[in-house]
Amino acid sequence: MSSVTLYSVAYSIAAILLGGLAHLFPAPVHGWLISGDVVTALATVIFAAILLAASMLNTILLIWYERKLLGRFMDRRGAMHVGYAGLLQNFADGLKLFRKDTVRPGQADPLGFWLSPTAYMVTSLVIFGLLPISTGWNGGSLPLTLLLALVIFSFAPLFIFLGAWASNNKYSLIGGMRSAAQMIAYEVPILLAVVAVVVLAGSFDLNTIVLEQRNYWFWAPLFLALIVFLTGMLAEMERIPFDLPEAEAELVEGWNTEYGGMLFAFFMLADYLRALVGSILVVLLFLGGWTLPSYIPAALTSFPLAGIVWFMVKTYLVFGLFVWVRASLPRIRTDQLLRLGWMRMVPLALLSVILAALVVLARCLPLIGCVPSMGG
Amino acid sequence: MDAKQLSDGLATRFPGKILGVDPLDGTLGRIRFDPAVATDLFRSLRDDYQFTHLTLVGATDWIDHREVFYVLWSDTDRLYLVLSANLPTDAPVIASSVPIWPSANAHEREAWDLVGVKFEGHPDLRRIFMPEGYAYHPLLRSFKIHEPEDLEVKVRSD
Amino acid sequence: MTHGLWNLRVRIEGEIIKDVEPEMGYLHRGIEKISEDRHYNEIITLMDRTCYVAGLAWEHLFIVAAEQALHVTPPERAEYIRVLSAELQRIASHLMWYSAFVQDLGLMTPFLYGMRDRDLILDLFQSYTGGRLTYEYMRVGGVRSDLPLGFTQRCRQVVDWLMDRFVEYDQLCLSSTIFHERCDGLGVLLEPEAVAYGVTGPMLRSAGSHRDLRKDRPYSVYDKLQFQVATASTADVTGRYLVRMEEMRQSVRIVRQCLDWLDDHPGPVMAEHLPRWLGAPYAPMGNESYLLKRNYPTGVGLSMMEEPHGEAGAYVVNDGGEHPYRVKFRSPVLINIWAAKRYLPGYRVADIPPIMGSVDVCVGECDR
Amino acid sequence: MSGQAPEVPRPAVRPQTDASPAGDLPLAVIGQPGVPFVEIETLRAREFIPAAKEALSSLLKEQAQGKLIRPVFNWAGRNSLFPLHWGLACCAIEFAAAFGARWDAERFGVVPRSSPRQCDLLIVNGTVTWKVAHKLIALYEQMPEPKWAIAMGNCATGGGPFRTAYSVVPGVDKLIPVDVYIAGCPPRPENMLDGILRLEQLIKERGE
Repeated sequence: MSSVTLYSVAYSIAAILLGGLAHLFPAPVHGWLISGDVVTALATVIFAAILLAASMLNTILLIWYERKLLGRFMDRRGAMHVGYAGLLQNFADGLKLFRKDTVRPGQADPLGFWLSPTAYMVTSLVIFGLLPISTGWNGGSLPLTLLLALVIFSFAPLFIFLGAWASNNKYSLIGGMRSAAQMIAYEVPILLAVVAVVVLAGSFDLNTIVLEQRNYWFWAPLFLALIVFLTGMLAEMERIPFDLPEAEAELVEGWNTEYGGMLFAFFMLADYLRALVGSILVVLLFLGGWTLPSYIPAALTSFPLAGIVWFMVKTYLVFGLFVWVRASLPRIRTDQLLRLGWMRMVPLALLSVILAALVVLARCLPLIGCVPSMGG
Repeated sequence: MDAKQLSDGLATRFPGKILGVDPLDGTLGRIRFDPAVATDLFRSLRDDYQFTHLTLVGATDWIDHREVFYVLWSDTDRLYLVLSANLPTDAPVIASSVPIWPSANAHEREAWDLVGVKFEGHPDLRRIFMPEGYAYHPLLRSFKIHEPEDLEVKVRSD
Repeated sequence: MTHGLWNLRVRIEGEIIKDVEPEMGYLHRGIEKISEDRHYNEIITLMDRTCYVAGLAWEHLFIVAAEQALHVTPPERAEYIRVLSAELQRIASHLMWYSAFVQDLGLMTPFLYGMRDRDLILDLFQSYTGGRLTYEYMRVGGVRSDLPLGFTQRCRQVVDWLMDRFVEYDQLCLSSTIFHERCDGLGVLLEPEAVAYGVTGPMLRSAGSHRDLRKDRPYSVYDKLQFQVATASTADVTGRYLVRMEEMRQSVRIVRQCLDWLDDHPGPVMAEHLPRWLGAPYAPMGNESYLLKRNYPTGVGLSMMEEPHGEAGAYVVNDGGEHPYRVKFRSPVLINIWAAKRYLPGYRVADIPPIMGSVDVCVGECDR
Repeated sequence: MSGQAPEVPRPAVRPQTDASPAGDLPLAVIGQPGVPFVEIETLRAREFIPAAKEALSSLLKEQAQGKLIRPVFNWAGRNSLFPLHWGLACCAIEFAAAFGARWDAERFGVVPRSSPRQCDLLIVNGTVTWKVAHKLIALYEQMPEPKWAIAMGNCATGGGPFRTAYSVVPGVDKLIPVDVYIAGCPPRPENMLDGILRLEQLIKERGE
């Protein structure tokens, strides 16, 4: 399965479709249809559609997983009656929100009101498209995938603030400002934690980072960075204990108070998509991606699509950790959150960068023997 | 301290203004006083007799007059004391006790809202339960409650 | 949740609260007015709805005032059952408070744990009153019916289970750093101010005061029971949490003593010499003319009690008719909210939920 | 079969068909480095098109009769009712208990939301006073269509024990249209869940 990539599958499908379609047309059109450019274009569209379907399916599954898990933490069962074990519950929710009216308040700014949920959704989808779930998941590997993903990840406060401002509601505005302050504050420690990983792996390419972890996963030397990254991701996802932009007790629903119907569904889906992306990043950067330690029997790692399966298992476990945190911690206050971010997380992240540098140095010490690094 | 002692003490301070003492189970008794001396009496009770805690202010409409009653608590003696004053129906006005016991604020607003007793010197004597602009004082005996008939609702949304 | 409908107008500068103005009355149902039109025993129906998280405590409050106004003495067993009910109700009310309070802090799981354990107490109530929230159990002169068979056994099991759960609650809250970050030093109301503003109940006791009417002025049979007054010295949100938690443990202690007494002392639960219109279960022989007596001696009843939210009071004027002439209640919640003018300014907007959550607002009794 | 040598085993995309490929049509052979070769047996396109047309027109006809998409949305709408998270009086406590561990209304997809924009269902759980009446109407009007209302408990249904009081609305149906009334003072959590399930049944029958 090494060289069957997702893109090649998409390409095959495009070729089948176009090949079939081409017979209906006379020669010049026929020839144009089966030419490389058209097939490549269609293959790209199909590739994107597969990614979209995968991301949406995973997001909805993630919501279901959270609801069931949260229910178990709370001594109850969560969604049960729609579909088997409530599996269809979130599809019902989505369809219902799709059908509902979308009310724009009279004083709200139309452009910002419509644009921000859409842009929030689209940017979150783009990040998912960038991440390698397994070998050959995405078409090619850019040299700076990680950086690009994080850059797009940090667009979110902009759109949230835009949407909050445009909906012309005081609770939305306060929620939006809190959200922007929180996300911007926690981007610094996240980036520093990522720097530690990059120093160790010697590359910004996620594929290379995963390959570098074939001997040992990075959580062991970079435990500090992992903690910083997890905390920062919690803040970026706005989940308890950092969900104060949506603090129900004081701010109704926070920045999406005025959003209903499909726009609300967009916000909701994008939130969980970001949670998925966050969990995937944790797995990629610290937990060895789709690789497994060598003492795992080969039968468990060599079946078809084993990489994707193990990757998703790890991702859902990481997300389960987030759910566990959500079930057991109260939310903290804005000033405490910012103090935690700047005074604790940033120094810890810097420390972890230094640790990573020391590890690299130790690898190159002549006493131990210089282990050449693959990346860089 | 018993009721006799207290009322004698008060009577010497406010001659002719203490109108009587009734026994009341579980309390020191009920002292009736002349509303003219309300502020001085309250201050004296708080400062000289350590009734630091005003528990309750309420009013009753007795058709020919309205009665205001106060329930006080003495933290040192662990005792309740009930004060009551009769006000004429046409001018139900008494001095406010808020300057002496801040806790009277909400109680007095409630008494104004429901029974229509005016407290002079209250910092913010508005209705508390009924909406502003409501025309009646519902706990007056002249205000009758009845089974609602079919009503047509017109709600102004603002 | 229990906070219900009330409005807090806050004037802020940045995130700092400058002034607050509580606005009430959204649930004003005219209970005092309706009571003037009702029979004494019919008012009990309204009492359950006045404070819907502490129905039996308010029934007890009104019944004691009414008995005083009507000159009726209940049998001792009924008093014990009332105290037992009031203490179980205190636990249930505090559990409801706990659920709502932790939800304000953003803790989701303990909310469900609190509701789950509260349901066990409501099951106990259901077994002898038939209702979950609204019981209509107490009567002038006693209680409606005796406890069912095997009740004391079940009740002991439930309180044993609850004692274990209290430990779990403390672990979920007190061992969390974030909980202390959110609660310590907030909403401080020192004892002299609290007294001046009329604040009572756990809020006053969290400021170091030992004032508890069950000790200071024992009503019913509280003078025969052993318990301690829970206090704290911090006068803040954490202090109120600690006081309520300790009160639940003390209530369990009282419940156990009541159960022991009730096991050993069977007897009637209604006063015997009651006129029929007060719901006497049977007529004393040779006393039929007594039953027809409509004009009861007039009187005034005042009862003040330590209700779960604070000191509640009932002032009942009996002018000789079947209906009380005037019923006036003191709601501790109204005054405790009112004092927000004193204890809220100076803190941040995000501190409002924990501080107001620690007050234990029940709008039903506040607005009546 | 093309002349270029495949580098990897072919993916199984060959349609299983007995009929030989139409001789007059060339096989589509497309290749690109790095992408495995595929060879395609053509669909019998000229037979496919009329069938597709017929299927499409029948689908459109069904859709016009409201048989196709609408039941799906109806199913979705009735299985995901988000009530507004607001409490009025006693019934609000039982409303909260219904979301507790023992009854767990989330089993039926009922999740309370705080903002009326995201709700489908207004559960009036308690006594409505005249002071709060216009706020109730405003909340109901802020909810986007389609929306439903449940009057929970006797107070919301007809004033309950406070019917004679001067400040109480004798029945919330004087203010907003109500779909389901739940009796009880307060209704037990089971009754509330029953009311919601009945509303689901109602939505199914009305075909909204």
